[in-house]
Amino acid sequence: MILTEEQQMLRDAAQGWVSERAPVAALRSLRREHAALGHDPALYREMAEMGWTGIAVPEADGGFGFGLAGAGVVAEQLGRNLVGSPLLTTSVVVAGAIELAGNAAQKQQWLPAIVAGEARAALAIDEGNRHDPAGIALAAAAQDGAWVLSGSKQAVFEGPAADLFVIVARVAGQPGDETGLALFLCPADTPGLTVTAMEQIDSRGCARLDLAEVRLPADALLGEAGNAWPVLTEVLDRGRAVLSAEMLGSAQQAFETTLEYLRTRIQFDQPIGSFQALQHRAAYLIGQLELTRSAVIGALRAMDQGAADRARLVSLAKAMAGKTLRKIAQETVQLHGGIGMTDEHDAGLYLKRAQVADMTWGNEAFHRQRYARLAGL
Amino acid sequence: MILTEEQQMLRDAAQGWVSERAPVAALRSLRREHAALGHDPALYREMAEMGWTGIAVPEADGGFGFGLAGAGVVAEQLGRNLVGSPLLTTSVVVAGAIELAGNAAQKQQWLPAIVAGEARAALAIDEGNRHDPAGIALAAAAQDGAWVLSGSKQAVFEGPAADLFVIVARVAGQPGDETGLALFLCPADTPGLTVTAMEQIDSRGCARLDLAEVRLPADALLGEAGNAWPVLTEVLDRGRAVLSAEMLGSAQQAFETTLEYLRTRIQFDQPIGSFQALQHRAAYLIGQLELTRSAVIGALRAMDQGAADRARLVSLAKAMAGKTLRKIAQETVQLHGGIGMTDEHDAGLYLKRAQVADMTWGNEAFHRQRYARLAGL
Amino acid sequence: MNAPAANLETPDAFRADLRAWLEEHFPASLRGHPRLLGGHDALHGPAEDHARWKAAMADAGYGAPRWPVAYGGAGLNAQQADILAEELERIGAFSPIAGLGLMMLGPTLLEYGTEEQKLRHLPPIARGELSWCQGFSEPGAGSDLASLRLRCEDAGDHWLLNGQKIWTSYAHLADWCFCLVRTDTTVKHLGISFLLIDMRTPGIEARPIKLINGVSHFCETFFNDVRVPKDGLVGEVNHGWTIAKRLLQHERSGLSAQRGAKAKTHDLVELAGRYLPADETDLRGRLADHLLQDHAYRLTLERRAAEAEAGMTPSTPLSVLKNIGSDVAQARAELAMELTGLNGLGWAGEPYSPLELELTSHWLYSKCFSIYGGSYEVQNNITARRELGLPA
Amino acid sequence: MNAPAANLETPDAFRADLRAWLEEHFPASLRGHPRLLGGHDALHGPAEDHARWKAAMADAGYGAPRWPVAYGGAGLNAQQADILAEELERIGAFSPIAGLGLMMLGPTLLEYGTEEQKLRHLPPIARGELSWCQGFSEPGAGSDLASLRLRCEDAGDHWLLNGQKIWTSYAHLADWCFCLVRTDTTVKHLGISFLLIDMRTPGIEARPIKLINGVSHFCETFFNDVRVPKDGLVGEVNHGWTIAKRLLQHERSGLSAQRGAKAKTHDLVELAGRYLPADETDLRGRLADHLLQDHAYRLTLERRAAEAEAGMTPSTPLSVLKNIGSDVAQARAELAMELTGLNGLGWAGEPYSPLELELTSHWLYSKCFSIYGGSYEVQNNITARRELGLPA
Repeated sequence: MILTEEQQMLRDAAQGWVSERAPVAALRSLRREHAALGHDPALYREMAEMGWTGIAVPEADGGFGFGLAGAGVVAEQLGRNLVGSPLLTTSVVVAGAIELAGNAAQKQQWLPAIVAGEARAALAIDEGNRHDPAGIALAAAAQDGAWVLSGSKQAVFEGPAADLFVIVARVAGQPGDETGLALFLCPADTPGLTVTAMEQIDSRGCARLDLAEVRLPADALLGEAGNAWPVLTEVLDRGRAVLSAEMLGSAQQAFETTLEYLRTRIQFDQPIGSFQALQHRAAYLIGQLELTRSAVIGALRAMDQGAADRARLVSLAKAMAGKTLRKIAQETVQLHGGIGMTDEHDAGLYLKRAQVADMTWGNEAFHRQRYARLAGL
Repeated sequence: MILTEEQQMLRDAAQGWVSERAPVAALRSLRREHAALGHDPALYREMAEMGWTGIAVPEADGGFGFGLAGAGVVAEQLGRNLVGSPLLTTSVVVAGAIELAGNAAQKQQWLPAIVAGEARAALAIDEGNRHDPAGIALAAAAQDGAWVLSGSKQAVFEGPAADLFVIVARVAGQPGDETGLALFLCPADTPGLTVTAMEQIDSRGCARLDLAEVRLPADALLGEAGNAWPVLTEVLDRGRAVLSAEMLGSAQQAFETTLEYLRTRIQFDQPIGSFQALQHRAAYLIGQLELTRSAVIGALRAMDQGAADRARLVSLAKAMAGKTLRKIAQETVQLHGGIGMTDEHDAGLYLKRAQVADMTWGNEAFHRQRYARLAGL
Repeated sequence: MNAPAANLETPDAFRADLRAWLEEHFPASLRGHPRLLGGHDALHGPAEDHARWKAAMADAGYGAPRWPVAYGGAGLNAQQADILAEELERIGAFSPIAGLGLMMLGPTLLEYGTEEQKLRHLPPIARGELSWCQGFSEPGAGSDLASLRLRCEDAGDHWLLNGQKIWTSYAHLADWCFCLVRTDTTVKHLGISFLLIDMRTPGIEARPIKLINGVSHFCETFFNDVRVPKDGLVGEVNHGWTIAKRLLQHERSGLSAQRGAKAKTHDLVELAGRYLPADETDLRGRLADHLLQDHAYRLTLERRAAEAEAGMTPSTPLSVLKNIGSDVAQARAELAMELTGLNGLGWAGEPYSPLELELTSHWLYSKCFSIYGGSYEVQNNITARRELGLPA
Repeated sequence: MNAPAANLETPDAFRADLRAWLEEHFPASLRGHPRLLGGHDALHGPAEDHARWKAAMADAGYGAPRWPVAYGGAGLNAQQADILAEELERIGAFSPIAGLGLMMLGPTLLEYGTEEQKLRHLPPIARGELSWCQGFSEPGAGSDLASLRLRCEDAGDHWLLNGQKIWTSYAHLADWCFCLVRTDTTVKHLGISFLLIDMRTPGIEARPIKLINGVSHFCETFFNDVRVPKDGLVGEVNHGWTIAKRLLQHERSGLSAQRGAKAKTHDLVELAGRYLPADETDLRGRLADHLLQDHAYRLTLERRAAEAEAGMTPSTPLSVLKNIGSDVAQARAELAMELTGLNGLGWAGEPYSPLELELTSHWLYSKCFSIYGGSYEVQNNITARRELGLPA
């Protein structure tokens, strides 16, 4: 439950880079300059140079084998300053899917490019207004030794910048069935695939995908057709665990910013942090923050160890992170008063990111219910 | 939404009587002297003399026709000092059932005795650990022009003192069906009926009923066999609405007691009520109290008017009253500190009563769900 | 026909005449139009019908029905004013005259203004001809309103103003401003004066502030050597704080009523039918909890109105009501966001629907409900100390 | 065989010897016995086995494994103490020696006591022979502990005590009391001394207080002209507050661990299976929310233990942990009450089951978790000011 020396070094490096190269101001310029992409490609190159693009990829596959714990350490620091990039979707989620389900050729084709920062990738899964991994309607049909995919995907995170998509499609059964799913590797320039950027409140990349009889070769199939559920679950849980770490970092930073404001803002001739009602609210928040940190560390560890209860721990972490980040972001606005409502202050950026991050791959309610199911309640 | 002059006079009279004749200390002596009954018969006689036993009984039936609004005004004052008695079960619930479903002979037999304070009565409904008006298993079978009842009832409020029970029985269908129910008038001394007092945390009367082939004459049937649901619902809602008013009174009193303690208790050389964190908690409580008052008044009015949405308003009132009373009772203990944990202080009495009152005829969760159903959610 | 006069003998006669008058003047095209909440609401329906309706109401004095006729009102008594409100509601009509001038400044001027000030400023307010903004908040002052610093010097034949206001609603569109200024820097509350300022005076600049939802009617308002005539002062110099406190009571009361009115704008039950799977239970349970709170809040507004009507002191303090109102409204906005889910994450454009974008923008905006008009924390302080009598 | 000594060369050798020793001494009849939380727990199983086990552990010094041998401990290092805890847990054993003397006074005496005091008081504590109670709280003092008034006068060859303590756990059963007394009435914190008192001294009377659940181990303790030998003073006169603060840290730490240990006593999932209809969703949703909070709390205890083991400053302050711990425990008790429903309303007797009565009694008792050991409010003040650096 504590950082190894290696992880501490990773954290210090990430902390330094984030505060120097990616302050929150970078997110503001992103809104102007890279709005369609949702991230700054120059920053992504620097991340790749530092090896973060291969951080969770096993050494056997050309990565650095730091595991999710390592990815979490970096994500937390990125979260502090709301740094947007396809790092998570590429190097944790899609790389994870290829590592778990890919054959040698698929690994060879994509993993080195991902680790090198040359290929950016995204997972195309949800189709409606709620995260619903089994609710897939997008159909894939085998035809003349190839696959033909038709349908559409909503809210594909980091979709606008992706060179490669992993598309969750249905080869059998009905939406809602956990069986009958398959994963496909689909380069962004595949004919018939239209990627439309969606303008999101947090200024991150998000896209809608329309697939009009997209033909993919047989070797685009990742793993076994119809049996993607276990891999999909594992990969989503990896993404959720690392995303929870990122959310923890955002919450931590918003809380510290607020604390600093409480210490310095004068009202009624005293620092507002001396008002006991605000002190007790701050005490409550630090408690939730500490609980969330424990849950996040527990989830990353369980995933890295392949623990039997890892899915439950991931749902714990994601639910706690969603609850805590949203609560802290709301208090950040409230405790800053009027200035916190303005676009020029950072408070609103955390509030918006909190909402998007919570909704990504299952919100608090989704994971609370999943946790309860897994706990036998 | 405001008291009429008549109701104000009723309130003032009740307030005076309660503070003079039934202080909280009376509840303590009840625990010693009338533990099995759950109330003090002498006090009940005084209530009858003041006409409260006939307060909600229509004038046509020999009562005073003040409606539930009038009963609520009295109940609120009784609630302030946690005055226990079978007033509610007798004069609102059972009298209501007889008024709504009884024939002339049944009314003549029971209503004058109830109004005179000579007959005390209770509703025997629940059989399991949760309020479940449709979940009746206790069976009534027609046999040789009579009815034979077998089964048992739990948590019959004010049961130990009752001269008369209204027993909800099943004549057809399965537990869970709203159809197939019937109400029976069953005197406490009917052969085959065993009434066992249950010792409850709030020291009120509560009993278990065991019916071993209890034979009741044909005219014991109240209303139509198999179609009791509408009457039962109406009568329960009357009881719930007036109970909510009683709970409002308890919450109000506990809150005022706590406020007074906050004003006078010195810690760290100042009254603890000067601590802002406690002030803000008090501000929250007064808000919930005001909302509850509006809900209670709304429910009583809707019932008296026979408004179409009355069931929804009653569930609103009962849920709000349960939530508010429990919260305030908890804060009463907490804000009194160690002394609030002792048996000799009143705080614990409110806490215990809060739990029982909440559970009576559906707790907060029961009524929240019923409200949602009725609101089309 | 003429509008029924205040001196009609019976309420029934008044109601009957009023119905006939409304029949004649209220344009059917505006039936069901949402009630106006301020002086700058978006209007639906034909512009000429709005103009006609406003002129008729203004001529009748019904914009400010209880104000004296001399000040542009109709001089109605409380019962007649209630009848007017009832009859407007009955036919789906609304008052076309609203805004801070009517809601806040008017009652204040009636109490504290000179006869000359009343005659000059009240009639244009009652007719809805001039709009007013409120110059109270300053950067750095926040909840501690009385720490304001906008400097007002006595320059002989005029006042000379220098400084800045913030959160001035619609300052960029307003004709006039009622403003708190500092006339004595050596004391706090007793160094504040209440001033009426023509917004076209040279040296005033109002810049809208962009809020977290991307838009705003709030402004930063700058005052550079602004010269205000001496007769702009309301009450005595250095005694503006008393007037301001009175005015803020009108504000809180107005805000609560607005929050109540807005309660119906987004029906969560309807949204749940559209956005939530039938078998979802977690969010549904929390929706139910909110519905209870919301319903009890609306009953409390109703109870308060009944008490006011009966001439009783309202039992629910305004400071309590304001916080419950913003709680309920913010919870509603949060729940709507959770209902729309991934569809609620949009800032602009396709594939988000106009309703989804509006809900999201409203969610962001709703965060200010517990900040403006006296923050959540300040209201709680008022409740605890003034209403519950807890020691300071 | 003898218990393995602290000077064994390798951890593995220590563990091997320890296993053999435990094999020989731990009575199989006590396997799975709940861990003792204080010095007055109810014991299950044969009394003679308990006595045998306690004697063996006391002889080995394992009651206080890290204390020096001279004071009745085993002189183990941290690693060896961990091994002892692990091996006890592995075979379902427990330490038979517990209580406030061991948890709170011992560490404090090791730090502040004279050599004579250590030699006299520590060995009986380490052997579990004498039980101690804590005389800190007073009526009227509550959270403001330092306002205590129990008068302690210097009467030449002894101290003379007059006054009252309250909330003295097990005072009616305790052999000794560590007590805060007032030796200077002219100052607050600097007029307090720390005294060790034999509870059999004439003039002391302890009366159990009946709590809202009908029972209690808390006492009111009266002191009437009680004469305490001069050597009962720990540290310097008037400097007891510093010692008390240090001791309270041991208390908070102990309380959190206990709360964690108790977390398993009532399994809500199991209760839900027994008491809640399968189709109920409202309570189930709130149960789920609690399970998350509870799980995260237990992970936080685990993280804190790992940090302590690594010699790091714990990242979660004790004041934060204590409040979360009592929140979680109280929420669990409330939810259990809602699960049992009408069956949870019993005070005594049929038809309530022993489990139901125990849950109800525990629910009432649980309300004190946020009051004793430093109230919820005091912990929040500490968190805000000491841990978060917010201004006073």
